[in-house]
Amino acid sequence: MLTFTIRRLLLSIPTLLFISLIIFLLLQLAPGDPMAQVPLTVPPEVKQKMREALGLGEPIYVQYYKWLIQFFWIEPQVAFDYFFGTEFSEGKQRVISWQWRGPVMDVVVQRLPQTFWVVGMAYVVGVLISIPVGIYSAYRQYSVFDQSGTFITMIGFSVPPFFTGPLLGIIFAVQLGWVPLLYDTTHVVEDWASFKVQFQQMILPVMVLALQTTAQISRYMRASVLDNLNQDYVRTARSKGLSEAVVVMVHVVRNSMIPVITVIALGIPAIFGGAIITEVVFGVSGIGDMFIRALLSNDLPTVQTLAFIFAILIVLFNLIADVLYGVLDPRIRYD
Amino acid sequence: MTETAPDDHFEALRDIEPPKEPRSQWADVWSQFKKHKGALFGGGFLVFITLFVLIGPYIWRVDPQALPKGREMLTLRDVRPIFVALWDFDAKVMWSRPLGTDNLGRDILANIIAGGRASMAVGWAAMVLSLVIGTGIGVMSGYFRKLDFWLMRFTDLVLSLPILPLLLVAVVLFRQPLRSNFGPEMGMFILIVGVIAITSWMQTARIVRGEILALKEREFILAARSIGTSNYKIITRHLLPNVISPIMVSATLGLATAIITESALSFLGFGFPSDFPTWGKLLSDAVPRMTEFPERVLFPGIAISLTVLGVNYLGDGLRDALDPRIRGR
Amino acid sequence: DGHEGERGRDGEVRIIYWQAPSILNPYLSGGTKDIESSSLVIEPLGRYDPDGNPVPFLAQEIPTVGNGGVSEDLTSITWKLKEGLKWSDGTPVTSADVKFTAEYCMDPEGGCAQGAKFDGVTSVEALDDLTIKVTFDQPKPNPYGPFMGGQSPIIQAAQFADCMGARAPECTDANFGPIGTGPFVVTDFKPNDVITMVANENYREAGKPAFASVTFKGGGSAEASGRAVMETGEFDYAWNLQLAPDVIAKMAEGGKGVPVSAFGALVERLEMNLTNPSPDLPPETRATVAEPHPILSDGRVRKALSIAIDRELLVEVGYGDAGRPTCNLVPAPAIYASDNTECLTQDLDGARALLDEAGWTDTDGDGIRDKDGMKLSLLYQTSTNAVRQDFQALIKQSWSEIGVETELRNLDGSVFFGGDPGSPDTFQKFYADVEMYANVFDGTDPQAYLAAYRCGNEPKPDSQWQGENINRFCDPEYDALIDKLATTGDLEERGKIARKMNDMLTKESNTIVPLVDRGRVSGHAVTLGGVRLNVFDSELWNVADWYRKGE
Amino acid sequence: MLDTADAAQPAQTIAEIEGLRVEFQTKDGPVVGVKDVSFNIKSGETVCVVGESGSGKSVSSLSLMRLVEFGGGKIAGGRLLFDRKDHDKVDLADIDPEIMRGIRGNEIGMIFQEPMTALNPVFTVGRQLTEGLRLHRGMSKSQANTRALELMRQVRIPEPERRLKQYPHELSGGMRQRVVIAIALACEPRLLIADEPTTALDVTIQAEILALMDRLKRETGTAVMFITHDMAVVAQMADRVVVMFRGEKVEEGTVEEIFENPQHPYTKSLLAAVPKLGEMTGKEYPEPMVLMNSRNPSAGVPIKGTDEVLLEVKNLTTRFPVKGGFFRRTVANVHAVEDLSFSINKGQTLSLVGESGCGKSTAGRSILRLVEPQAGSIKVGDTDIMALSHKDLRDSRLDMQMIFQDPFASLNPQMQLSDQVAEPIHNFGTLKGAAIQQRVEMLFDRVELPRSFMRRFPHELSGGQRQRVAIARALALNPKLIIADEAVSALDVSVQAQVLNLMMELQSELDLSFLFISHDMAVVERVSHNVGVMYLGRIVEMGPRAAVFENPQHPYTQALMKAVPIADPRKRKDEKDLNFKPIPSPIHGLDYTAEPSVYKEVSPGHQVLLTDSGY
Ligand SMILES: Nc1ncnc2c1ncn2[C@@H]1O[C@H](COP(=O)(O)OP(=O)(O)OP(=O)(O)O)[C@@H](O)[C@H]1O
Ligand SMILES: Nc1ncnc2c1ncn2[C@@H]1O[C@H](COP(=O)(O)OP(=O)(O)OP(=O)(O)O)[C@@H](O)[C@H]1O
Ligand SMILES: [Mg+2]
Ligand SMILES: [Mg+2]
Repeated sequence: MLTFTIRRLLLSIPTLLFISLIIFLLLQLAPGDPMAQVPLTVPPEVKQKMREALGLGEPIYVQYYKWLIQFFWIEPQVAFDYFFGTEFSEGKQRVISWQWRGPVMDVVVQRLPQTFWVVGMAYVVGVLISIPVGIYSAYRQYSVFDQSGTFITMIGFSVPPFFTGPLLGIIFAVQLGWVPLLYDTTHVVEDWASFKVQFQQMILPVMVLALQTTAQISRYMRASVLDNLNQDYVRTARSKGLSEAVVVMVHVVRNSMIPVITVIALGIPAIFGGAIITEVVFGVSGIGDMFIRALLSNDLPTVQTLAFIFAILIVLFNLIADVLYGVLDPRIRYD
Repeated sequence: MTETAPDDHFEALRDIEPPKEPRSQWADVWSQFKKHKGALFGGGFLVFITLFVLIGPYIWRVDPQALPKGREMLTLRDVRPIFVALWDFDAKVMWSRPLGTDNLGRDILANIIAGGRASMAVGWAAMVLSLVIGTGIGVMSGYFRKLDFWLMRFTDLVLSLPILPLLLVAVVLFRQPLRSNFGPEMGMFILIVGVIAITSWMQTARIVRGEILALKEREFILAARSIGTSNYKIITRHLLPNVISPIMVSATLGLATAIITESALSFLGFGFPSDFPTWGKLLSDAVPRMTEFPERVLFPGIAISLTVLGVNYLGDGLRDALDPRIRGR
Repeated sequence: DGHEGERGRDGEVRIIYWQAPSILNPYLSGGTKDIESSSLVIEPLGRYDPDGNPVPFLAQEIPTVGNGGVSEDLTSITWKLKEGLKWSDGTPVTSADVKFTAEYCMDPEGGCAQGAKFDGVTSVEALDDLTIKVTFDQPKPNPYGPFMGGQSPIIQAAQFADCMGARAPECTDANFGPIGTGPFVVTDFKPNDVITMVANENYREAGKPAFASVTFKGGGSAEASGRAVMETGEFDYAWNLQLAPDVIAKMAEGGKGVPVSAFGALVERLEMNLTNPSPDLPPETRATVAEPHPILSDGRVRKALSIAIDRELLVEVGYGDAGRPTCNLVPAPAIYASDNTECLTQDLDGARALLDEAGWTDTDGDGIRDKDGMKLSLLYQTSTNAVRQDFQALIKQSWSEIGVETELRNLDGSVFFGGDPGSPDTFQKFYADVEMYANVFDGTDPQAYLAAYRCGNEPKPDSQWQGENINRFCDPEYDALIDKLATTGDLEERGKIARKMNDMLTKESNTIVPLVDRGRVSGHAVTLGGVRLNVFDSELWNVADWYRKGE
Repeated sequence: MLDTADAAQPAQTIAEIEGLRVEFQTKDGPVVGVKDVSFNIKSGETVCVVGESGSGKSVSSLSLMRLVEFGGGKIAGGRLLFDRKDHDKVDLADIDPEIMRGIRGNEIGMIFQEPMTALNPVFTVGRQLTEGLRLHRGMSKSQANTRALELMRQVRIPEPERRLKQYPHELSGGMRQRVVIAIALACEPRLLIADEPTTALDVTIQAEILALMDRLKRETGTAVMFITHDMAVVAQMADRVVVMFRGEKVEEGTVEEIFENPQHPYTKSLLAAVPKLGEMTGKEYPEPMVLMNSRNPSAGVPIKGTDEVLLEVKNLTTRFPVKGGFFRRTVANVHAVEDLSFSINKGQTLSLVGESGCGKSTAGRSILRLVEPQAGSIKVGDTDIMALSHKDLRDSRLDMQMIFQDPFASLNPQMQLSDQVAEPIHNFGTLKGAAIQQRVEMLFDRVELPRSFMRRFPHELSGGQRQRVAIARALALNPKLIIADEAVSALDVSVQAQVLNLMMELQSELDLSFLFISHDMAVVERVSHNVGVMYLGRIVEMGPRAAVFENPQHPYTQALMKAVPIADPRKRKDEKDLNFKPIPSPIHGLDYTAEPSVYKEVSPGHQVLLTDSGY
């Protein structure tokens, strides 16, 4: 198990390097120019100077090498310094955004909480709803509950968030005025009233995102439980005289969770991507929103860094999913 | 069962011949499929919407891009759908514009049809392309052991790419060159179809590979090899027909994601040029006027949702119908 | 109501910019959002008011030739700071800070975004603690480049001392929270997201600002920010509501806020290419003066194209109250605006007649005019943007009525305006027949703006396709006027010359076909008082005067 | 066995099934699983229920547990009377589900067929074993553990303490089945239902499990309802026998009555179809069986074959690499086939027997080079198979064909049968045009399938019919050698007999040679000229069938012969005779060098391995 984990960890290094190269090369092809936002009144010589100040002129491999060093060597040092008060990174060049001329990572760190709150909460809510729904629909296959559950999850599956988002926004924020239209990132929860405000502003984005999660996971759960309900060991459990509740909730669910847990783990990075739309629609200033804006203003270092952070998340959660699989299923032995 | 008392000893041991006429598996699949109401609806709706967007322009012969001449625009724009007159007697409605017009006086029905054409074309093309890539890679790596390691590493790698972000990046990057080479519409079509396909074949590849690996161990493949069937024939005659079910299921999933992805790109403003409507684009263009003209958001939104819903239900039904375990029941 | 009172009496004001500020140092970013957000914190010596008149801010008065602040030969300007000015950290503001600001931006390695403001400056001297003298390399009839307007505010020397040149971007703390003299002080800056500020205790005017704190939110869309102010009341001020007029009108029905608009000199125009962009030409001569345009070189055609357009309709569809039809390149300020109204009424017949006269007739009956076997067919490009595409559709429609075929093309803004000499799709390369965009001049003086159309200033391969004479306009008479304007100090006279130049480009030659004088629409809550929308400077220029109206 | 039950106590009826009818709701309307079945079970006796696949055995037993409902069935009629220990008789057919749960696992225990899947893979053996105890007996955790340990000892699992903490996949099939038995016995049920508990197991393990159950029954006096389709097992286990046929009971009687004087024609034909070990004693050559209907004229005619050597295999070695460690390098090898030498004459059959995993299939596949052998030589006639290039190898398939174990898996489910049979002809282009069709028709006739089946798809056929299609396909190219890998193992006895007869008829007619791979000694005895007994990749004993069966020399062969149940109630095995060691692992490190196989010839052609085989 340990060898397996270490092996996978080490394998992920070339994978990540390769991904970073792909992302980097892709971005280098960009025809856009970070200067496009500068007003037309600014003369070309000035623009040229600004461009040079951004380090645009250097050869590709130098830029890539610099970026690698900055991302893999200097940024971790900064994090280390932050936590332990050391000064390893003192005076070293970090990954700098072309938009705000400051370290990209600082802003990423600033924004991650928003994303985690909304996206994470949506995921948790989605998982908490979907698992019981999945179990019950499988247990009562083709019952009214199952049929309607299937229908609702199908809808959740099919209706895109960029449709539900604005629609719900208009209904609940503009027409009814129950919730704010825009997410306030500065809001601090300190008492009941402010908690209520926080709840109100989170509910729409969370529900829109959770709808998708619920739909997907409950379908997986249903299929998985159905698969297991037909297994021989369930019959054995019943022949012992166990009650249905124990048979289903202990024997079946435990087995059904194995594939579903990995689906859940694998889904986490995907929803960061999916959150881009939700964040844009509801004005949540998370990393998805950051990504879109960086892309629109040709802020290549930020785009690069964020794309790469997404890649790291995916690789990481893939690894977690694999390891979890081994932990949950005694039959899997990695050596 | 019409079983006479088995006094003839041999009769007692005879196999009961199947009473039915020979039926291919597909007949069974169809009869199972028919029972899935949702799938029938889904498939039906998909056919309907496809015909709607294909034939629509020949029936509803209004040019989606046509603007009213000159000052007529002021009277012909912002027409409401005809049914609004049911509750709002003052609404500006016109029989010649059953679903109303947009802020420039373009006909909404014609736009929905044209938008549907684009969305469906992208969906189908991307789905087919991604299936071809996915099946190809899946079959190669499942069947040829030597390729397996590298192809699967490659698949894993692509799977680790952050898809939506890269999709956006790719659209931004390649939009211009492709548009200048193939024209704004065709270039964008190639780009979006290509980008969606290139980023969505991996699941198909994995599933197909898994199926092929399992099938390869089945004795009929061994049997085929032992009777001297060539690799090519094993793949085309024995393997591919047997992986058709997972491929069809991932086809439906692929169609649904492709439609949604295209709409999402258009919604975020990374899609087709503005004079080339797609459902996603119509939707996002209409969002600012949502309170005043909710229909402009609802029509494309519902069109997308229903199509995807239909496709998903179709996939669900296909999965049930194609799964021999379920079909046996 | 709360006009008067102690500082901070009105609590919080909430501002939303749908383009989020990413930095508070305008010298490192040219973006309007950044310049305007920083104007809450740092201030220039003088600003322009909503009418385009200069008003002193940190300076005691605006120097002119009249009051002796500007030398007779127009080569130097001397500013005097108000007395007793303090930075928000309590230290005094001195001429050293002003001098430092100039050095900061003029550092060759800094990549200063406002370098243009300091064009031609040879020296900046601190004569005493309060006096600064700026010297130019040649006479400057408009010497109000440096330290005037939101783009060149004064920064604190102490804070930015270590941030010169290449190190400028590294001073994140300073760039995100400059110490200033403005009404507010940054407490927290989240790039591309939110800025929180509190009232500056050391602000020079007592009882101002009325608000104790500012929440400056960035992000969302123009539409969402409009709703947030006018429909849900979540915010007090929404910047630049680039929305269709009907949408804004509908939002205003929400009753929580009102739209306000103002007009400057931002003109949406069509540029006619006077050179041949045909792809058949070799790259050295394509779209250069060596190859005159086969169709558009004829002024009659250009005129026909201009008068065929229904500008009223364009405004109605695209801008509503936020735009007005114009025939001028320079529609404001008043002394520079020509009384040119000829193009305002659509005249299809006139246009047809002009084309007939120019020899373009429809010989083959396909509805498209032709001449010598060549079709009257134009490629019309612009950047990708909803209103622009609506305009393209409308104009295409009008032109089709006079027998002109139009192919539309829209290009991504970042490419179109990106200026990459390698890309065929920049507006400078002009590989099209007609293109549309908007442009404006800085401040209130159009001299540099009009000087762009000098012979030889056109983008061409030799100049790496840089240059502002987009149309490749060339008229010796016009060049003479440019030179004359550069040496004329008298305002009346300057106005006359400028109007003449404007007419030469528009009315007389139709090289530039102005369409709409674009105003700006912003929205503010009904309870927010003191807003005076300003298009010549930062919209938030007078935020110190804002207050909460009593209900 | 009645005589071992407590004589003082008159046998008391524990369960009575009266007119049971079970229906299933399927998409083609209701299906009757059991039509009308009545029988009873008395305490301390073993009632064997026999019948072919699908005759309703499992459904009857599941009804008794009221578990059919969970499979979509419904008890549509009849009564299931059960005598509860401390209560009166109850009718299980309409009892409250709550009470039923108290009976299940407590008063009726059940053992299922598939030991591989009957246990929950994610819980430890201990946990699954104690679950019932804690529920029904209200035991504390430690009490339950003590009892579990006791049970594990009772079913003779080695190292019971350690096993309790292991997961099912860490146990071998035999051990798992013991655990299932232990679970069923946990609460000392009055009735034990065993649904084909040994069908999936090797002979040796089967023998042990059967002996174990017999002993437990005697020790605890539990009534046993034993379901099987194997008449030999019935003969070993039963006190009374119930014969079922297509959902109905057709005959019932004591085991002796049934075997010696069957009444119903079905029972008769069933018994006739069962190959009995020892039946062929004294005969030199194999001969087709005499089935109840003598439509086969060749029955009883010995098949002599020729002396001409067709296949000669020398020192065949096949190993599979085991990858592992950090760099996924080969760290060990599975020595699946180790130094194997044998030859087959034209028109004769060589059988390879042995337990699961001993390398029989690998040997068969290596000969066709469907897996690549490491070393050795294979000669078919004059061709050296090992030396062939890939293309020539393909051509060599003209001479060698294979029939596989699983008739459901060896046909492509998506192709029509005629196409599948014609496929080898197409592949090699041996025939063209209409001749192909004629040949296929001829082959269908040859394997006695109606021509109307040619357009059918595999899923429309029964197992026996499919196997005949597979044989037809193997015959399509007129091969000289057919490798039959467990070709009849998956079939019901009656069908098995027909297929075996068919194969033998074809052999005598076409002079085919067979390499017959099987684990069923009785079948092997029936069909072979020569027999090779395999153990751990090697042939431990080989020679003419009579020599090996009547005079086994190698200890493993001897043990194997003892383990085989005989379909004769008077030849019951005793637990004492059984003595099996678990098979050692065939996985050896890279540095392991296998010793060459050295044989001693005990009589002409009869060779016994001298090298240490690991047994
Ligand atoms: N869940 C079910 N749904 C429909 N029909 C069923 C179901 N279970 C059993 N049957 C039918 O009931 C009949 C009896 O099946 P049963 O399982 O009892 O056979 P069996 O004698 O145990 O066979 P085997 O030896 O293969 O286990 C068969 O015809 C079968 O098709
Ligand atoms: N492809 C393979 N890769 C690795 N090991 C294999 C492979 N095929 C077979 N083995 C191993 O080789 C050994 C012999 O297997 P084989 O299938 O020949 O046994 P068998 O005698 O046919 O068993 P059974 O009666 O169960 O079919 C077993 O230990 C098996 O696990
Ligand atoms: Mg059964
Ligand atoms: Mg085998």
